[in-house]
Amino acid sequence: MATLNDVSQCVLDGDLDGIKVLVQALIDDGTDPIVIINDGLIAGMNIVAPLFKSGEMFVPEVMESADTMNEGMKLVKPLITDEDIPSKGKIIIGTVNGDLHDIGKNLLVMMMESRGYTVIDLGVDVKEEAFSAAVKEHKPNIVGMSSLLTTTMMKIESTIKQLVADGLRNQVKIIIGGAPVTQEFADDVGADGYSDDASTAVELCDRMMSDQSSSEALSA
Amino acid sequence: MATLNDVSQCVLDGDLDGIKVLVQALIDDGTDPIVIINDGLIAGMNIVAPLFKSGEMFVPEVMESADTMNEGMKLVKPLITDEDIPSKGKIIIGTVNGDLHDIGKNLLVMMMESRGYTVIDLGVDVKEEAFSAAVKEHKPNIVGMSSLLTTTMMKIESTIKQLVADGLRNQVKIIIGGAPVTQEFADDVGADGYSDDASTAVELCDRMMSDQSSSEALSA
Amino acid sequence: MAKQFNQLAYTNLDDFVYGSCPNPVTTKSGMVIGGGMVYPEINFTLPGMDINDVTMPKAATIYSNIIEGVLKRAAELYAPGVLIEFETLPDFTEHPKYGIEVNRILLNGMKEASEKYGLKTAIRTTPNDLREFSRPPVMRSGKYWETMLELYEQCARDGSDFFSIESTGGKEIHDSALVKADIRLAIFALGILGCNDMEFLWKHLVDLSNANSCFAAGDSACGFANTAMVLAEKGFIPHVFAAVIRVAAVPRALVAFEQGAVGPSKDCAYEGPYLKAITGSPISMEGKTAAGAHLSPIGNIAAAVADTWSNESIQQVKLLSEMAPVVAMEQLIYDCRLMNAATLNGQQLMFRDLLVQSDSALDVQAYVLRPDVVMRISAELVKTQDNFLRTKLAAQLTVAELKKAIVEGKVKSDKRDMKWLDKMEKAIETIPDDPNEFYNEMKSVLDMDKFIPSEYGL
Amino acid sequence: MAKQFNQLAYTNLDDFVYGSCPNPVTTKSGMVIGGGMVYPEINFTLPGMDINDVTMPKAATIYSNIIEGVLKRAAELYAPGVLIEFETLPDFTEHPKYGIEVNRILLNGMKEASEKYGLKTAIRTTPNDLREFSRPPVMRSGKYWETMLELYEQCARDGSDFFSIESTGGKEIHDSALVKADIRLAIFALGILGCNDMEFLWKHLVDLSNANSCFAAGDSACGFANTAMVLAEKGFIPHVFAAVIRVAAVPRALVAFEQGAVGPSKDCAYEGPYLKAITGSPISMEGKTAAGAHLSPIGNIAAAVADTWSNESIQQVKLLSEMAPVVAMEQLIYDCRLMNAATLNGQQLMFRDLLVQSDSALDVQAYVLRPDVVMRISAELVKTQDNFLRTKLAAQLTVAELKKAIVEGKVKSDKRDMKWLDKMEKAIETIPDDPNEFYNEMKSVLDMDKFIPSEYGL
Ligand SMILES: [Zn+2]
Ligand SMILES: [Zn+2]
Ligand SMILES: [Zn+2]
Repeated sequence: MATLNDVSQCVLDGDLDGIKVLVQALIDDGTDPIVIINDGLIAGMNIVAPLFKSGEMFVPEVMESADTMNEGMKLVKPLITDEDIPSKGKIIIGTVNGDLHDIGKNLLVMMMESRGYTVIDLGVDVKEEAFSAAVKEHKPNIVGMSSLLTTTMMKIESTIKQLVADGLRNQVKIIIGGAPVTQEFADDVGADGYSDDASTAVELCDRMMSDQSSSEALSA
Repeated sequence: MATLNDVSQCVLDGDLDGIKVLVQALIDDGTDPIVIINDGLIAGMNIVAPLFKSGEMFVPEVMESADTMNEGMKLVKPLITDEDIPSKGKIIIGTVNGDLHDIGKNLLVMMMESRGYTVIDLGVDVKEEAFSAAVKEHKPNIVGMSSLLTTTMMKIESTIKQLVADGLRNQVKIIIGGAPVTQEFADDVGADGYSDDASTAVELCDRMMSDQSSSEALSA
Repeated sequence: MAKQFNQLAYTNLDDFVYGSCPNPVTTKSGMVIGGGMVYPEINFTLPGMDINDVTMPKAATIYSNIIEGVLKRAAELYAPGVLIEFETLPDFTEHPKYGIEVNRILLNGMKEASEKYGLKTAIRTTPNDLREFSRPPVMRSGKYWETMLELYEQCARDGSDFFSIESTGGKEIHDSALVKADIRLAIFALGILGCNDMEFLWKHLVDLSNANSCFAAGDSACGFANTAMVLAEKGFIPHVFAAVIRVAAVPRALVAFEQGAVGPSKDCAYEGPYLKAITGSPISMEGKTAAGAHLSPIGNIAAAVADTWSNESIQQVKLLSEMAPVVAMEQLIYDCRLMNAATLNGQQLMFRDLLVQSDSALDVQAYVLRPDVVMRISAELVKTQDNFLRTKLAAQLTVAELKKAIVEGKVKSDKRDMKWLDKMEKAIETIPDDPNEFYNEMKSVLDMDKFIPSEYGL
Repeated sequence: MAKQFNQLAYTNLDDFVYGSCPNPVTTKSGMVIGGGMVYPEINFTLPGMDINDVTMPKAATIYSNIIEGVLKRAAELYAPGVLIEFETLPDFTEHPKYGIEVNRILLNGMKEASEKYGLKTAIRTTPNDLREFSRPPVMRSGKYWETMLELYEQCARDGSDFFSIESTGGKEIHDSALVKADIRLAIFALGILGCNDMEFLWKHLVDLSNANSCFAAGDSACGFANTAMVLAEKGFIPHVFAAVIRVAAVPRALVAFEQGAVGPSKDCAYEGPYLKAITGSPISMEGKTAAGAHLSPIGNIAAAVADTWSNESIQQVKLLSEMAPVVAMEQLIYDCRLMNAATLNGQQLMFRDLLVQSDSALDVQAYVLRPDVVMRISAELVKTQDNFLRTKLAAQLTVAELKKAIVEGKVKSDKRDMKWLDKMEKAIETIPDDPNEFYNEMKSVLDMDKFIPSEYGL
């Protein structure tokens, strides 16, 4: 009989064909779809993340795992309502105004999604106003911005100023990244966090979300 | 007969013995002591400065010229009152709190004096309060601070803050220098000027003094 | 196609060394690049700042401080000559007046250094390829194309010696090929999209340079092969994948020379040794002394057949001694002194082999830059004149070289490397020899929102 | 005096090469310094910031980021071992708890790198000599002396491999000697004040290191000869004066070895080649790859007989690729790879001579580092055991070597150099051979407000 562990292993192996069979079997067995997601699919990705961080998995392998997870999700999603799909939080991600370098950004999108976050990818060359409008519309927990050039990194600052001007700054945590970005720069421009690669960015978001929920618990 | 040109040449040559004879001869001839200073001694140093800047004279040679000028001054000074001694302006110089590197600072002192400035040398490791007290006491036009270490450069900022706190900041121009100091740092901490070597520091002071006198002329 | 390369420029591996090449290029100031001596090539950029009308005076001051500082140091250290590279920031191509202004500042600094110190200099002007700023990229018309040509033309008129670019044709597809480590997609992006764009672009650049007494120098697969190298250094993709991409980028770079480029090729184009072997033109390379711009596993071997030696780029920030570009200038000059001292003694071949030996067994990306490997693969590449087939062949030959080297213990390898080489080998075998057939096959996996076929003549 | 050096450690100039020496030193981790291979030596410092109880956590984080970053890169590039130098900031010596904390952070980072990558490392702890913070300096007692010893002792207990220092005895007088280019005053400062202080200081440091299973490594005349070099690079004093000061600083540095230091000598001590020739101990050197800390005219030749190769220092600032210390680590490793590759082929002598040839004719300061010049002058220096006379002799011999070299066209010279050499020659001739007589002569020109004779045993 198919187990949740098999599902996780299948995600880890990036076995696109196998996952369909397994997930369908579990559904047919009457396993709770939410359990399949949490303890099977996302649990698999939770094994992947540290292996990637330690250098034992490459990005293409992580992507295959993510694709495999998504393939499994496709089968489960119709069985539950959108609200029931577990989300660790919502994040808006984009490269700033004038910056087209999206490899790092795309990695982060993939890794956040596989981690169970709801990700709204604004793409590249995102103007200050567009970030602001997206925050208004989607009410994310976190906004992630990246810049690969010394000339565009200043747009991180102007985007944060835009959020301040629009009264949205306090509703979100802001994380930033990209080659020229440092912790010092993050402090200077008033970002909440900085990360120099996709895996630590994910960990950073996890920490932010747990801080947020504990402070919510306190104020509740 | 000795001429003012001979005096200048003597300063340029660093001829300590010759200068005494020449200056005494001019005094005996009845040349105005102020003229001897301006058109002989300081005029000589005014030839030295560009030669140093272009690399044609070494510091030890400049020092000999300065010593020669001072030797001449010794003969002339008793003939005039202190107030008549021409001064291009008054400057207070020191290395900041915690910093002992004084070679550059000493060079600047020497070059400013030879240029006709009145220099008050506070020495090394000068605390914030000591700078402030000296400004109160001597009412200089310019305060010069230097720092050679990345850890002591922050003392430039705290010294400026001290001057602000004591209400003295607007009475002086502040110039800063030393290996880790940049124009950007000068802008950040609110200094009026930055220089990376003694000769350009002298030029900077000259510019500041002429700006100051033209603005004084305007407000007069 | 102006030129065909159907044989190697060298008959003897021992002649294939740094500092000299069969077809040297002489700059306006009389530096003979590839004429026996390795010259330093310095590049620099602004610290983090906005570029606009308000900040341009500040930017201009920074550039004039940089050029004054680096050339002063070059003169103090008796550099025999300096090649300056002005690689523009995006804003400088978007607003050519900015780029033109900075280029003039640099030309002026070069003139002053010549008068003051008698220092020989030359300048390579490298506009930023902004065509990818339209999404999907518009490669053959539009404002980015126009402003780029405007910038080139005026800079050439003002006195630039060389044109270069890191062109981006096909990058929109290649980026995904990299993160997926998908060699078929990469070959499509490099061998069809990249090569097609190079043909279009470099025809224009060669015409422009010929009309303005300037040299078309060469392109760089920076956004392709160097991105692969950086991803590999981060452990994101296998080193063997990056090594194969490096060589698969050679045919693309070669297109510029077919169109009439004469070198020195771009510093960050590690395709350089292959280009030199095939075209006999001088090349620019960068290695350990470019570590301020990117880390690499090829710090020494990159110099083995270099004709100019570059720092890639560095911001104007203060280090403990001096501004970083001055520091880079000093380091480049000492590296060049050492190489040129060996040449003076007739020991250049021995020194080349030391550079090679010190790196080549430690990383597959270094291994594919070995002069013997370069000559062996290049000798096969010149047998076909079809750019797509050359790209496929380059990948195939590199996989084979690496498998052999790993089996023979000639290069350090990760335990997963052989698996990836096998995977690539199989994938390449499935690629048909006819580019149209391949394109048709690829259509199903290509994200057609990302690129416009007609912009590549497809 | 524990040891006497009355003959050279080498009989054959050809054996005097980088990477090996007659008396290698083995670190706790098993690196054999001077045992055949040149190791990278990395040093780093904080960006501009205050140090106090509030900022120390930030400083600690920065140091732990640095050590993690540089050792990771060293492992990725397969460095055979890394020597770390922790050169303290003044605040770290003044408040030993800070220095001890940072030293522990580094030791911990080394331990982690050993576990994670199997990387061999060792650490040199170099407290800042604060004794000159009292004006006039108090050299043999007082809080600065006490806190310095406290820092050394605890760092040794915590596991440091090596003690070093850039001691400042006599600097208060030498500074004026430099700006006046006054060779008599310089010889007094180096040969009497400097040597006397070294004897006192290094006796203590050797005892301390012996008691804590740590090695006394060596001192640097940084505040003397490197200040001279920097002033000469700025055009403030003649290059020939700086060259003479360099060699005149050798007897001072030798005192540490007489007292029991075993090397590797300090990176910025360009007295190193002389120390190696005389003592046979390994030396640390720095050149082009230390350009971020200071520019120099000896970028390559400095490596000719080096046993560790250092970057001197670099702040933790971001360059385009990575933090500057990581960049420095990479560059050092590639330099070392190249030197070690030559050694592997038995070509170390040939490579040494290339390093020498590339610089030695271009600046008098490089010329005095030529192995043959070093051996010639050292052979004379070992004939006397009197430190003062050795200092006078060192200056005299250097003047003579340089005059000969300039006359024979072996080194580039400024038109004013010969005049300055003549001037120095005459001035040195007037120095009596008896140090007491000399001291009495000097009293009239010494600024007695600036130094306390009894602090130098006078
Ligand atoms: Zn590039
Ligand atoms: Zn030092
Ligand atoms: Zn050091």
